[in-house]
Amino acid sequence: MATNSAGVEYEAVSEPYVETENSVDNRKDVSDRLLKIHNVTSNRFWQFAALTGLMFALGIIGFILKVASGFDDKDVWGYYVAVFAFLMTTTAAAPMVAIAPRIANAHWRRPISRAAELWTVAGCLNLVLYIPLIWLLPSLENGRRSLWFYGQQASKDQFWTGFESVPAYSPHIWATLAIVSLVVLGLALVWLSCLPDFAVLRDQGTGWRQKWGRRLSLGWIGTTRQWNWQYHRMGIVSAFYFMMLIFVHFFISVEFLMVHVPGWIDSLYPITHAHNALQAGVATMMLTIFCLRQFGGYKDYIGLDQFWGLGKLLLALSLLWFWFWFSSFNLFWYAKKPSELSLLELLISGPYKIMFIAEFLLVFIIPWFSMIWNPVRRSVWGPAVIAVSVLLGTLLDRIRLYVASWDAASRDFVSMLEMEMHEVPEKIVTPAIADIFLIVGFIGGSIFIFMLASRLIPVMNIWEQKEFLLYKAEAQYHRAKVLVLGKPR
Amino acid sequence: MADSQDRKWGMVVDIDRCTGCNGCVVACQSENNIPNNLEEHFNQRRAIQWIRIERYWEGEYPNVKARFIPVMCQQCGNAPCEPVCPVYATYHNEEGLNVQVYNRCIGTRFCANGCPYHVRFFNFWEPEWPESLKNQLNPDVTVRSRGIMEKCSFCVQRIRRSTREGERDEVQVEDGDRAISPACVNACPTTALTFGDFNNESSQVSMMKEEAMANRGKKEGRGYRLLDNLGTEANVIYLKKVDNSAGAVHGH
Amino acid sequence: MALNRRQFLTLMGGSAGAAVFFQACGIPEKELLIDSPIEMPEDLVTGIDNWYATSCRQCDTAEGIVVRVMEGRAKKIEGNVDYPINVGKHSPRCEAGVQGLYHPDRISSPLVRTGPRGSGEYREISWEDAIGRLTNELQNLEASGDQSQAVLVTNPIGGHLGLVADKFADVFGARRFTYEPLETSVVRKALSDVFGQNAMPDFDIDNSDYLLSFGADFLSTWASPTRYSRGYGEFRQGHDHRGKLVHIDSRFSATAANADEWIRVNPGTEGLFALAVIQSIVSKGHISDSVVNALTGGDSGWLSTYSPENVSEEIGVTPETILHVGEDFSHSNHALAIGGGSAAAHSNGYASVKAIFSLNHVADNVGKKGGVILNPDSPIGGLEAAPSGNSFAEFQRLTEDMQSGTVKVLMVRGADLFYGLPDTSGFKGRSANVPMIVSFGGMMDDTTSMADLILPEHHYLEDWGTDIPLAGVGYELVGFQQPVVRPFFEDRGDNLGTKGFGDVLLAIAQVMQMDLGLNADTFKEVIRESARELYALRRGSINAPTFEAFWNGVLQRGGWWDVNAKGPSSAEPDRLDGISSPVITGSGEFNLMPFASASLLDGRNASLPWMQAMPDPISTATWQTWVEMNHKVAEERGIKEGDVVTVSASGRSITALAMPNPATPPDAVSIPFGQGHRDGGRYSAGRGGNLMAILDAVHDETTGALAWAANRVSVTPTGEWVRVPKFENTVPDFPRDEHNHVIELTSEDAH
Amino acid sequence: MQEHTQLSQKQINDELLRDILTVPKWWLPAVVGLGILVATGLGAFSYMVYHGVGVTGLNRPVFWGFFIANFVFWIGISHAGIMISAILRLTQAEWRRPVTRAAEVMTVFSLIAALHTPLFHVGRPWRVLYWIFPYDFDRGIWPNIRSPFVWDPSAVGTYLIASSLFVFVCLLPDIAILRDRAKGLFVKRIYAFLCLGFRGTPRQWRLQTVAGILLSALVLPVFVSVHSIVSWDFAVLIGVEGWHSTIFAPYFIIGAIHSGVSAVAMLMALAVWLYKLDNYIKPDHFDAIARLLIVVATTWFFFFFLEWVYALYTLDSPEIALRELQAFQWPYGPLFAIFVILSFVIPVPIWLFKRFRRSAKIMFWTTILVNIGMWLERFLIIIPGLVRRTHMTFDWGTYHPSLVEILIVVETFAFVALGMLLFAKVLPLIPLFDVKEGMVFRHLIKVGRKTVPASIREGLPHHYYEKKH
Repeated sequence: MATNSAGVEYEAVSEPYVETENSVDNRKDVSDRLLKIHNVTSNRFWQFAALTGLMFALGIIGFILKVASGFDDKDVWGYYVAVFAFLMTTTAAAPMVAIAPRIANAHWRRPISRAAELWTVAGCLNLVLYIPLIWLLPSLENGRRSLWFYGQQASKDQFWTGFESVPAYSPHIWATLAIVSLVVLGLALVWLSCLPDFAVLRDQGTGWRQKWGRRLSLGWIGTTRQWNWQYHRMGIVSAFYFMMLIFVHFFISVEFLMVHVPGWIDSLYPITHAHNALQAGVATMMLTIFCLRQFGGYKDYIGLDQFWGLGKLLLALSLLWFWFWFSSFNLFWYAKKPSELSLLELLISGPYKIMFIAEFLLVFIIPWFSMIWNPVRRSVWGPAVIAVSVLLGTLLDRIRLYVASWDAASRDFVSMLEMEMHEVPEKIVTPAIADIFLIVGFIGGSIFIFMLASRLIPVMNIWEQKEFLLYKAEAQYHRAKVLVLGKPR
Repeated sequence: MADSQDRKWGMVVDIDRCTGCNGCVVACQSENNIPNNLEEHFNQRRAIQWIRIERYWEGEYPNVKARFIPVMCQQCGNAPCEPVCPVYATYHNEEGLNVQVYNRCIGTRFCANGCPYHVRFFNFWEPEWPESLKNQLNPDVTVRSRGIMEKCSFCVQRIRRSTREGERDEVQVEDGDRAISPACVNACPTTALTFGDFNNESSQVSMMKEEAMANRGKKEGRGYRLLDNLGTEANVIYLKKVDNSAGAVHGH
Repeated sequence: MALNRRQFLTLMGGSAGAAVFFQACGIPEKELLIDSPIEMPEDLVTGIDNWYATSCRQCDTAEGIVVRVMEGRAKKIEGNVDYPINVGKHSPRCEAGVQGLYHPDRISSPLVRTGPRGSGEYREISWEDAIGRLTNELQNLEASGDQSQAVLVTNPIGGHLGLVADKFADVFGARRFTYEPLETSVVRKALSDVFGQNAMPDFDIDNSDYLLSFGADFLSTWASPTRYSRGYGEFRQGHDHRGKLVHIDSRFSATAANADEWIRVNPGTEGLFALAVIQSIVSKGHISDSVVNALTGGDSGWLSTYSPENVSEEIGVTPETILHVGEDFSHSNHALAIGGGSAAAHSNGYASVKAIFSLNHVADNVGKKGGVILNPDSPIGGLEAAPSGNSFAEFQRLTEDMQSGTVKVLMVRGADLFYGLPDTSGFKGRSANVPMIVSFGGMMDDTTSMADLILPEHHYLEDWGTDIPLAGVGYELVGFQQPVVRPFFEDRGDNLGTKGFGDVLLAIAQVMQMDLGLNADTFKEVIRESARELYALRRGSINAPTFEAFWNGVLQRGGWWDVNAKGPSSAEPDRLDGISSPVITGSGEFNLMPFASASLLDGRNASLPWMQAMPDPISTATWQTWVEMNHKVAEERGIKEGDVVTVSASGRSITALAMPNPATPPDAVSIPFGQGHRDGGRYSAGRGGNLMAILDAVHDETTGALAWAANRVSVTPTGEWVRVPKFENTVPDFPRDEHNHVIELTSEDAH
Repeated sequence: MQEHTQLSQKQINDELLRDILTVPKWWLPAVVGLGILVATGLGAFSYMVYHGVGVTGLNRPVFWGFFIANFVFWIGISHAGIMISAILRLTQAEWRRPVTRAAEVMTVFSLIAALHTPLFHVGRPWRVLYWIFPYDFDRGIWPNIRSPFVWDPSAVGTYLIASSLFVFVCLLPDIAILRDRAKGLFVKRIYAFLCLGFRGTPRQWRLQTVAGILLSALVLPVFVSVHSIVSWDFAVLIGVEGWHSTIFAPYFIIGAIHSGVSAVAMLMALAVWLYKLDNYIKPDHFDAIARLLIVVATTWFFFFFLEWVYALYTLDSPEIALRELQAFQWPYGPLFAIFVILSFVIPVPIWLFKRFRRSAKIMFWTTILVNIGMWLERFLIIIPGLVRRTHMTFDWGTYHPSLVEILIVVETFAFVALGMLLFAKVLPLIPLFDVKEGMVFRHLIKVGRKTVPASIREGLPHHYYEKKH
């Protein structure tokens, strides 16, 4: 026990911060050790990869079946869009776990940032999934409500009638642009952050890894100038990725959800959608680092600190989830506008009630009431289990919303022009075999791609680890040794 | 009130009969002790008229029309003004009326903002009458002090009195009785206003509502509720105006 | 305890700063007690109320009303369900009766002038004294043998009050005038010529299916609006066939607003329009020759000069309009034509109105369902409906007499001459030569405040009376008016307070030993006596064993009527003459379209706050005199709503508030009568402008009535602005409802 | 980092207690001036209570005006305290230390200011008792808990109590120091009483720290609920176009943080200027708070944008009419332009430059602009909606504030300023113990050729102390 002059007590740190079997401070050792782990590929890995590959194959079959079924009746496509949205909220959001703490200079991110960025590779799948949707997206010509204000039904004396010059297919154009650029930015992000590590592969790697390392490292030799550029570029690309992510969710939530349900005017929803994504992204990362720690051999590098950090994030996010949900639900329920009541029935109290309750439990109750305990946050299994529940909940959420609204859109009693649903579909849309294929397949597919990518790209960010060694020191404080962390400005 | 539980008061307003003569307005003022609206009250936009005639223009000279619609408290079944009152000054009574408890009201004016029909009025000033004019004040109706909300009550004092006297004399107050009808209804020279009990199928309003709402949208079904899309479940049914001017441009 | 609680609440009430203040200024205790909301005030038993039937005097149609009386105070007025004219309905004006009764500025005792005329300095005197003074004057005249120098001017009063007044006048030999600001004499004469009746017939709007109205704002102010409105309601939705209302007018009146079609014609050409319609129908031959002959006096040749093609120019409509009106009119089963108002207020008024009403002969609806129902004569001999007022020409002559000093005593009752007579008459100035002006006004008005002697009369809710309706219901009807409350000023004793006009006349007659031949010395007795005549008829609404029972029955039901005693079922058409084009004076750029304010009428209700505060149907304006003008024109002239403008007609001018709207014809402005009282109680004195005053003296050729719609005026902004007091809220444009969200319309073919 | 100056504890005490133990000459005039303004405001209020709400510019249908706008504004400002001291404390942002106290005190005073106006604006202020307290005056009926106006007082009340406690707990060590240094027995006594016998024993420190952390964690939900509820005062109503928008709760909160944090930055600048605290509030702090502001402002702007997008998305003619009114028509159009420019367009680009971020003067002015803008924002949310550009065009209204309203609004500002001044006179506006702690934690690490500021890491996970295998 030590007490500083201000009187605050301090426990001394008995061990260095990075907990490895035999603690090292040497940067070379770090890269060596990490490369070693990176280079070996266990059989278990290949078995699992094969499994996911198989799932992926199923997914492709489902995909073909869907496309074959044609684009006319929307309700068939509900599950398809749900899968698309789900991947958008998990794989596309995971990189935020690397970006956000990096901006905030949080050191605990270092061991997991690469894994987070790596998920962007799976973004290619989202792009593939998106292509058929271009044909499904209703055009503005039938006067549907839209972000692009192609307001045929709006009265002429309104100040924004100028917007009527918006082409009828602008949603399609914007959607494509947004999603393509998101994927591109993601790939750029992961490549950029890999440059120094590729250089390490080039210098210390062997075989094909070395070859690719040479190709991809773009002559990185680690001059000061290169490092400065590195920081700048990463900052810019991350910022853009973040903004694009928000935009894409804003976009999806409107063009793929609201336009299909008359009277669904919920200005908070894009935020909720994006927020769900962050939550699911964190959960994804929890699961990822859990696997990396348990099966990936990174036990020494992925400490409880990471789970703790993510746990705290998830705690806050799940509370936010409730708040967002309540903010809109409360208003709909309180005001009792028919249009909004029918909306509530469609999404919450109606046929999809069970799904909603399950989701409520999985996404809010379970995470919140377990994460509130520090012991759970600071464990390895706790966060992993909760991550599964959150991911499950998110999947349910996506299915509930998208299937329900696409079902509603396909009904004849609903016209795009109306502000109110007079009837609500009375029963749930049961998934076809192709839908199940899709769900299983594309989730598996993303994992598959992630795993393959992780063979070339180190899932542990070598240079950030090394950099960290610079920023931590141990200080003597009175009788205690304490850890001092530097925060570069 | 033995039988009051199963009564639901409502009104049917036939806009096609209304000539905008303001008879209802004055009748209401005299029945409900509404303070004299002096010139300054109008200028401050604080004049109080529990029932008002709204006049809407259509077209330009020479093909011009003025449309009149009497608007009073719609006695919503699902009233936006009720849940927001912090002190229960406005509540839904067992006869489907939206009643205002003056002595509870503290004047937050929350309800007035909630009302999409703007039929709630606030006493910005202490109401004043010359001594002699006070002789006219209706003893059945409270004189509202300043700082509180007031609004059309479907002349609840008449409903109460006639019910009470009905019980006393053991007679049922029958439908369309002038003793129970609000002042505006009795006054209206063109019988544009009809008042009655929606829960009693045989009452005139029920039948008019039935007939009017039965085939909504069609030409013969003239019934509609004001701003119905808000889901206020108003207890005032309006019957559409019929426009048969040559070359009428409006209408559905 | 109370004080503690009060302090407690105020201090705890979050406004400690103000608490001290309350202590000082004393918020009433009740403010601070929180009462039980379980007991709604409406649940409290407040005593027993009685409803007494009587008849209303707020406007010329004495509607039957019932007055709610609690503890000796009149609380509420509603229509009398039994009364045939307005079966249970009533006009907004009726309601305000109670305000007249309890008006703070009523005169509570006879007054004699102490200061110069118009100074408003008066001294209370006893009734004996007052009546003494008047009788002195009259006796002097009597002594000098020039009784004709006494003049009795009243508003149009029928029934027994009229009877008493007339008898008094002619027994004494005084000159008797009847004054009404907006004269009905034109219409009355035309009607009597067209239908051979002095009283107005009843118009069965209820059952008509095509109503053609000319200038008459019959839904708001003209003749018997409540009765017509009642009919209108049925006319619209009472039957399976919805009637069509076409309104021909030079102004967008409340009636025009409710019409299916408003056909705007140039001022004074309504009659031409009617004549053209007749011509078109005649030329098409949809009409029996007998009627044609009767109307045209043998040869219908001259009529062709009024063919639509020839006159449409002057009327300002297309010939097609006239033709299609003619078509509809002649093809509907129950076509009806009524007219008056501004149509009658022109130099060609008489001819116009005659042509208009003759349309009913063309439609052959006289005495038929949905047509013109003629009235029988009064059941009681000598008891007549109120006569139409003397024409403006006659009053001009009267002023000349005043000038020449041959008017010594001017007795005025219910006629506001100083307010109503246009300045051209020179009445105001010449009144100086009248040594004694006596007013019977119960409240100060422009005339009463000029009187030397004021004998305040009862409010009509305190007084007796009867009424033979001006616009009858097609069968015999006598309305009875009874005091529903004791005189408000009775606590001032017998010698002060107010007395009924009839009683005062009778008293004077007694003092002067005049025999009015009414064998009764109170007005109530007079009425009772003639009620005996009714009783003697042994028929009608009340059959009673004894006269007392009959009398009570009559008072209970507010009148006596006999639905079987109908009027004649037909009338001979009268010959029509050509219609000269109207004389329009003044050099202004706008035709002045005056109209009777819906609430104040010609100004008689101006003292009542409810009437002042009642929004005008079209402009929703209150408390002021406004000028309706077309908003495009106003824009051109840079006039916006609320601009104070000077309206000047041939030299004289008033100021009023501009009130642009989309409906006023570009070449016209319309201004309501009724404001601009010099004196008339706190609510009307010095408010707005008196339109009557600036009218130029144009007469109707035939009757000499004032053609009040025949002026041209100029409108010039003064540069000031005041907000127009109106209930309609402040909007950039006029309230419109383009998408029919508020008032939904179903469009439907006319037939 | 260049501003890194280690100050001795004595120096800290001396500098930070200087203005408490001595009177600066500008102090009295300032207090008197503000006092006059407050008195005027209260006078206006009494006048209003005596004559009725008629003396305001309110009318039908504009039943709420300046008062409510002002209420929302002050509630917004009050969010600064918790934002700064609770959230930054939990996230262990070092730069918060000198700022926390000022922020929390401002929270308390602005909450009181906020509570003024709803009380003032009701029709019968002497009856608000049974609105605010769920006690039924033997009337058999309790307040209507369905009404946001009942949620409001409870939430705001809780918030007020919690943040006052928070301030007090954080004050204890400093009061103790004052007790030790105060001259005059009486003053000593008072401080002695106030510091609850704090002597700086380890146990007292531990309790004080734990209490602080607990309070900041517990107050967070309140922090969120307060402004959500305030926003629901509007959003639950379907009667007013443009209010019934689901985004209102988050939108109001982020807006509140925007204006609140700006207000704190303004306070910091003022403190530097008035109390010469350059040693404690460094360009670094402005830099940090400005970066926080950039994030907050941008998020807020995004929410604002969303609200608009969805308003137009409805294609509902009243909604469109309302937006037209807000953005393009007199008088709201110009105000709207000013609001957007002042609260976002001007400040955020300025803050993007490090040079400006680090200048107290520029931060002072930009943050003032922000708060003018945010006041207008509240005004522009409330009034244009209330003038009811609905289908019932007959009732479209207007609103002009009366002098009384303006005076009372001014009073609230004067009140907060006065409160801060008086507080600063008797208690330190900068937490001594916190600053000292910061000094203790502060370290430097050499990375290559440059030194990086570092700090001792608090609250390490316990497993670091377990022995491994």
